[in-house]
Amino acid sequence: MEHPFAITLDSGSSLTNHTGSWRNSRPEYVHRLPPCNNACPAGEDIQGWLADAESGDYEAAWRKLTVHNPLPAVMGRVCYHPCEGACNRKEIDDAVGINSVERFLGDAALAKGWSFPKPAAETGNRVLIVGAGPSGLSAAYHLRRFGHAVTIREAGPLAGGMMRFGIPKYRLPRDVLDCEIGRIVDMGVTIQCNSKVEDIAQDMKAGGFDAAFLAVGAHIARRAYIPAGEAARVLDAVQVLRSMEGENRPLLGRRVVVYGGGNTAIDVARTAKRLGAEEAVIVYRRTREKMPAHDFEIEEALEEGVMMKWLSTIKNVEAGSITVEKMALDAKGFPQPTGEFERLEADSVVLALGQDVDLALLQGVPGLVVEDGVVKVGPNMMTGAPGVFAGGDMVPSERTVTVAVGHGKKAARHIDAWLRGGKYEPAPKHELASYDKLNPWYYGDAPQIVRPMLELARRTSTFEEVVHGLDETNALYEARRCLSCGNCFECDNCYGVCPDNAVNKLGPSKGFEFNYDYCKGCGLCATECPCGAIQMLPEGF
Amino acid sequence: MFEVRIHGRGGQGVVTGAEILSVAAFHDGRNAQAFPSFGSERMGAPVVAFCRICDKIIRSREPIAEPDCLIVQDATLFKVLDLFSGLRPQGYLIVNTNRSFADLHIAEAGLRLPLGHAITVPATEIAQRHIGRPLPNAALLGAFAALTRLVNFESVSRAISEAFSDRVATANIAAAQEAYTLVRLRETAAA
Amino acid sequence: MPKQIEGSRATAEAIALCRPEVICAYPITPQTHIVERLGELVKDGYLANCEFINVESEFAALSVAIGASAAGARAYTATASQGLLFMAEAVYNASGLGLPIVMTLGNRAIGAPINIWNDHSDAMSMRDAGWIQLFAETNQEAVDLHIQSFKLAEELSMPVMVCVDGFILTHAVERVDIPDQAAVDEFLPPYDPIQVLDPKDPISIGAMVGPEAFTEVRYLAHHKQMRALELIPINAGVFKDTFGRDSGGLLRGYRHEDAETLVVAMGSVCGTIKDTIDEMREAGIRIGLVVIVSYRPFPTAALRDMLAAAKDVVVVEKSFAVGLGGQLANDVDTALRNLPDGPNLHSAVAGLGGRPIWRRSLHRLFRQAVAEPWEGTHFLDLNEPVIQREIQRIGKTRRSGPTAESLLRQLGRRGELVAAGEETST
Amino acid sequence: MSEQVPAAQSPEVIQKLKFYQKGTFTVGNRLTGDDGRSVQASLNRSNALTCGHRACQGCGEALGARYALDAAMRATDGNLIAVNATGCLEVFTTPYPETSWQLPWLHSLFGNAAAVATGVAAAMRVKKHPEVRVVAQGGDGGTTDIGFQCLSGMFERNDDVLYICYDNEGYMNTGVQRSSATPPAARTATTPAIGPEPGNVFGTGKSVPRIAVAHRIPYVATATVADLHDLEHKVTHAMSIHGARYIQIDVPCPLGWGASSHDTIRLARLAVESGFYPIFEAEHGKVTAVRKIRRKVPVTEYLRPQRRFAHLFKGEVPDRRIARLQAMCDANIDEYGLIDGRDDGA
Repeated sequence: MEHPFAITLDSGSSLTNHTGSWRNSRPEYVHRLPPCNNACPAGEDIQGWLADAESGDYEAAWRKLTVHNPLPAVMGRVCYHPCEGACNRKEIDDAVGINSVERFLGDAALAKGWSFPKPAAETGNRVLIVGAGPSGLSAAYHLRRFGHAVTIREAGPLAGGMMRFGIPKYRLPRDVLDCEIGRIVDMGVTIQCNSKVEDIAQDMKAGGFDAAFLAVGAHIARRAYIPAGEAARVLDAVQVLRSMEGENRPLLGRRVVVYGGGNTAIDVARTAKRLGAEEAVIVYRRTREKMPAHDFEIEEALEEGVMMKWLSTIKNVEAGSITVEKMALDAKGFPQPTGEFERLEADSVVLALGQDVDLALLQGVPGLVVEDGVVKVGPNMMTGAPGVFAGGDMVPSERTVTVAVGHGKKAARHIDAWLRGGKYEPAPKHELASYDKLNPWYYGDAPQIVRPMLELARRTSTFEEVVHGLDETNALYEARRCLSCGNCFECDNCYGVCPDNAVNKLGPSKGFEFNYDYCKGCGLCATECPCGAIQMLPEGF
Repeated sequence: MFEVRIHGRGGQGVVTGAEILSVAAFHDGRNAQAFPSFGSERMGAPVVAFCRICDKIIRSREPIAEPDCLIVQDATLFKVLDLFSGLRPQGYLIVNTNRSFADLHIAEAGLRLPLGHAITVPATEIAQRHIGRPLPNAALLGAFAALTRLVNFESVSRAISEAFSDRVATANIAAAQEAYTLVRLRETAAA
Repeated sequence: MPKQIEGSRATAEAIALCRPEVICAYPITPQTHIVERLGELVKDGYLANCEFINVESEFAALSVAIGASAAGARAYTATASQGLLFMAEAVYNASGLGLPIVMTLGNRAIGAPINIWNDHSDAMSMRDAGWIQLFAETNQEAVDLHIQSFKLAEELSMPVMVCVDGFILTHAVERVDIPDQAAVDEFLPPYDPIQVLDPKDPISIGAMVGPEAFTEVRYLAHHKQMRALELIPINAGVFKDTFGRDSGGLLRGYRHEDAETLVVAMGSVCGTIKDTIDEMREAGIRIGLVVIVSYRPFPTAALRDMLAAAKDVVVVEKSFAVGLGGQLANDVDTALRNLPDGPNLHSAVAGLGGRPIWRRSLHRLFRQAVAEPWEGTHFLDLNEPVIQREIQRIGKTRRSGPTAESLLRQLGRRGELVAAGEETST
Repeated sequence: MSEQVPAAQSPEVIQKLKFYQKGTFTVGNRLTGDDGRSVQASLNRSNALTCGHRACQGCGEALGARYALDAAMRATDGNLIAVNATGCLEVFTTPYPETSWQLPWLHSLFGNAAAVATGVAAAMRVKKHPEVRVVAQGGDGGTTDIGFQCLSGMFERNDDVLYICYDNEGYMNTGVQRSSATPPAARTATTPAIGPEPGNVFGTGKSVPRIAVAHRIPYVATATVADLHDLEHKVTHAMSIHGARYIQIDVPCPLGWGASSHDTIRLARLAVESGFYPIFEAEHGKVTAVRKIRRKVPVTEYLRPQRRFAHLFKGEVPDRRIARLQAMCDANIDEYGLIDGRDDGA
């Protein structure tokens, strides 16, 4: 159409006006480190596998999960899930139930019989692993994936270590444990039980191993001197929990006192309840706040009727009773004796004061250093002795299954690199996607699904699993509560809120790109990005 | 050129009267121009309307200052205005009243005109009888036709029938007819 | 077909024959009868496919027409006086956007003091708004100019204002020949816009134009009006061929060929002037008239040719620019500019606010112009004694109060004000 | 958990689904099904207002205009004509020789957009194009002040026009002067923050949406750039109705309000969450729906980031007028019932 001059203009002709020149700061898409991933001792890509779970692809989710951790069904039950503690979602309502989704995936894998792939090629290297606990199994799994031949030697009668002998059945059913160990064995890992390593150097040479990973659990209970009459019945937690696995169960009596404040003390007290004790009393010298045991476990124990006696130490044990002294916290928060005493009826006293590792097998290994009961290792988990690595309870760190699994993975990577004559360099970490980087407005409110609990009555009288799993729908629901902290999930906000249409949408799973020809750098996209995946940077000159 | 000035009050159909008169002249094949004294007069206020009738094309747009005929629809106006202003010596005067010029104190004004050029018509009474409302204009036009012979009565009645709807038209024509006959009878009586 | 009909009704029926598609109506005396009749014609279905919109102001009336026209509809509205001022902003906008709207202006004075009677102040207030302005001499011409205006407006894509004297023409009942539909349809093709709002071919109309292009836009508007100077006579010719009547055009003369004195005027007063001229001719005075039909564009060249030979030119107009004088006189002056020993120009202002223009007054005026010419602007039938008294009064007292009311007090009722005009003429 | 992946119609469908995209928060909102999905998330949105316009960084009006017109374009299948009042929107979109509009667009004057739109709608009727619909748009000045008479006339005649007012609470185009939509205490160029009563006066206020409701026109709504889904729903609904319709959209102006360009949407959100800008719908003279406050905030949270209110926070003691503004918000909350419980976004 012939237009009158100037007063009439052709549609969309302003495209020739590149307003990008107005910009003094530019938006850029970034990836930030989700706090859950950051907090996971096993180094799982939690956000990654949640994203797969969200779209209902559970196998993909499980495979992404098991890249870092071969024991999801176990972890989904016994992990103290620091990921949830770090989860940004708890600032909005409750943390995402990561642990329960992990368990859901683990159980799904067991039900569907998903298995790990065998290595593509064998490297010919042979690695000896001492101890079939979580760190040993984890190391074996990862080394196997690298294609190394792995032999685990386990002193005990069955594989699993503390997972079997330290954690009660009601928290970890044994069939679950057996299946997940079996899946590792199926990769071609050899486990020799009842075969204690007495001299690591000797056995390596004898077996022709190129490297070794020491993963012995802390099975030796610490004792503390308590004056006791001979009729008095004093046991230790390790004994009690291990004997739960055998034929003849420990005789604890009607009134059981547990001495200590860790998770083990809780396990024992709850076990005692299940064995029929009328009273299970935990005696601890500090306050509840100071207790090392996890809060939710203390809660569950209290719900089950376990009693707590804070600020008390056991002074004396006689037949049928004990004497405790009241303590008081001093200015620095340390407990000090008060001189007040009290008698408690007790048929038995179980000491849960911590455990040590049996380091006998390390005798005379050149270069290997032991300090207050644990082995010194470098950042690559290698001891002073070349080719000899160590992890789990043997090295200084928190003693949990998750930490152990993490050590196993980490050690395996370094062992692999060492065997190839190289050095393993972990990828640099992204900036942390902390809560202040998010725009939480965009997240709909959705409380965490509380995992259905066994009603208390049954829980305390049997060893059935206490905490049950999620079904498919609520696992999906739970997974979808993930905020995708620090990583674009294609919500289209940036595409929508740009006043200059300067965001190009590239299509499904391709994300977006900025059109710097028109972007004026107002920063709306960054402010309105729910997950903090856009960053404003000053324009260079 | 014959110029008519019609005086009355708002609501008495003064303007319509001038318009009908012009239409009647149009039907007689003459040129005519009717226009009101342009104002925003409301009901009751004095109103003037004009009508020119001519065989040539009418071009002038000035008001009519020297009418050949004066039609007064409301005799009470004599008290307020100099209605006779500019009335030509040979002109005509038609006053709507049932009283005499003397009663209206305008006798000598009437006498200044040629004999028989000044007449009174009880147009309101006639209108009341036929139309049922005091709308004297049709009757006065009938009288005008009879007095001046400038327009045929047929043209007047046709113009009235075009101005009003059937029933109202018939009534107005009847009123015009009565006034027309009345004036004619008086003439024959006088003659 | 000839009818004895009121000017407004005749105009309305002519507009209906032009098949407008959108009519915007807002009442203001004296144009009301036109839109009332059009409303009737739309409602009774005689004027089909037409949107008759009762708007809430003149500003809206022309604005609705602007929207309709930009969207491709043939749009019409009418106004007068204050109404034109209230729509002033839109008046400029319609021409700036080049929208072929036709508007009737029932010419009326502008207050204060408020005055509903006829003069040309309203048309003059918009003479520079970029519209074509045509003045009708009779109701027949009012009818004919409307029909020509739609054609002209749409050919140029420019709005046209048809100026019809309020009351004098709009309320006068006289003989008018209303053309038949077939002839009008033959003369006036359907509206074919040069640009239109169409989702299939989106454009932006009404952009903001800066110093870099504004002068050119204005120049092109002027160029359009210059084209109108050619088109208007051509259309008048085609009109005559179709309807057998001389009507419109830029300007026309009456007994002007041998005239020593030429009167220049616009609108209905030309009829009275023609009668006056005939009377003076009989007295042997060589006088004639030039009737301006197209005030915008102003036919400068054509007018110069007609006036060049005269000794005296008397401009009679119904408005004036306070502090300067008659606008028409100034425009005529422009036409005479640089004319070697051109005629003497005499400017007279008459008929303001409905003041009757008497033949006798015109006789006096024309004779005086030749015999004893005046300086500046002459006000026809000005009531000198009243003016003198009022000027004195204002001089005496600080708080002199409103002049208009004071004048009315002096003259008693307004009826006598009209009479005052009559006195001076008799 | 009823939501399934909608049948593959548009490419967006196969994008990852996130639980919290349900409800009306992010632009994507992909779990609501293809048709219910936001126009702005669509790859083939019309961009009726396209790139290259000269609006300020973070302009709320540019955003609101694209939101509204794109929604109207989808609702009318592209058969849309826009009429624009003079103002920022007109100036920054169509400076010769470029226009940013990609639909037929007409600018006439400051105060006549409603009437011009009436004319366009009338033309569409006589031209027998019932499918072509008309939107008139203007700022608060062109709507609530100078264009008010034409607007009211258009309402009263119930002309088939959707009038959209982009309310940025002042004459921003001319340099931030006060309009009848400027809130009390706000500083503008004509209500400077000086003297005993700094900023705008506490007048009686003028709610054009409620005046529109008083006309009993078929549809009236307020909306905000902070709630895209609500806005698009309202525009779409409005286009499904014939007759006079009015939507007033809160569009923060970084320049006029003295706020950061990246806070435009945040401020609009706070205006809603504080009760400062009630979001409601009315049909035929009756209020039919209100948008509940999701997480109520004190008015100070809304005022503080805006320099036009800075003078309220200068003194040691909190300015008494803050309490009056809070009272205004509370009155809105009561009047419209803006609070009951929290929205779970599902």
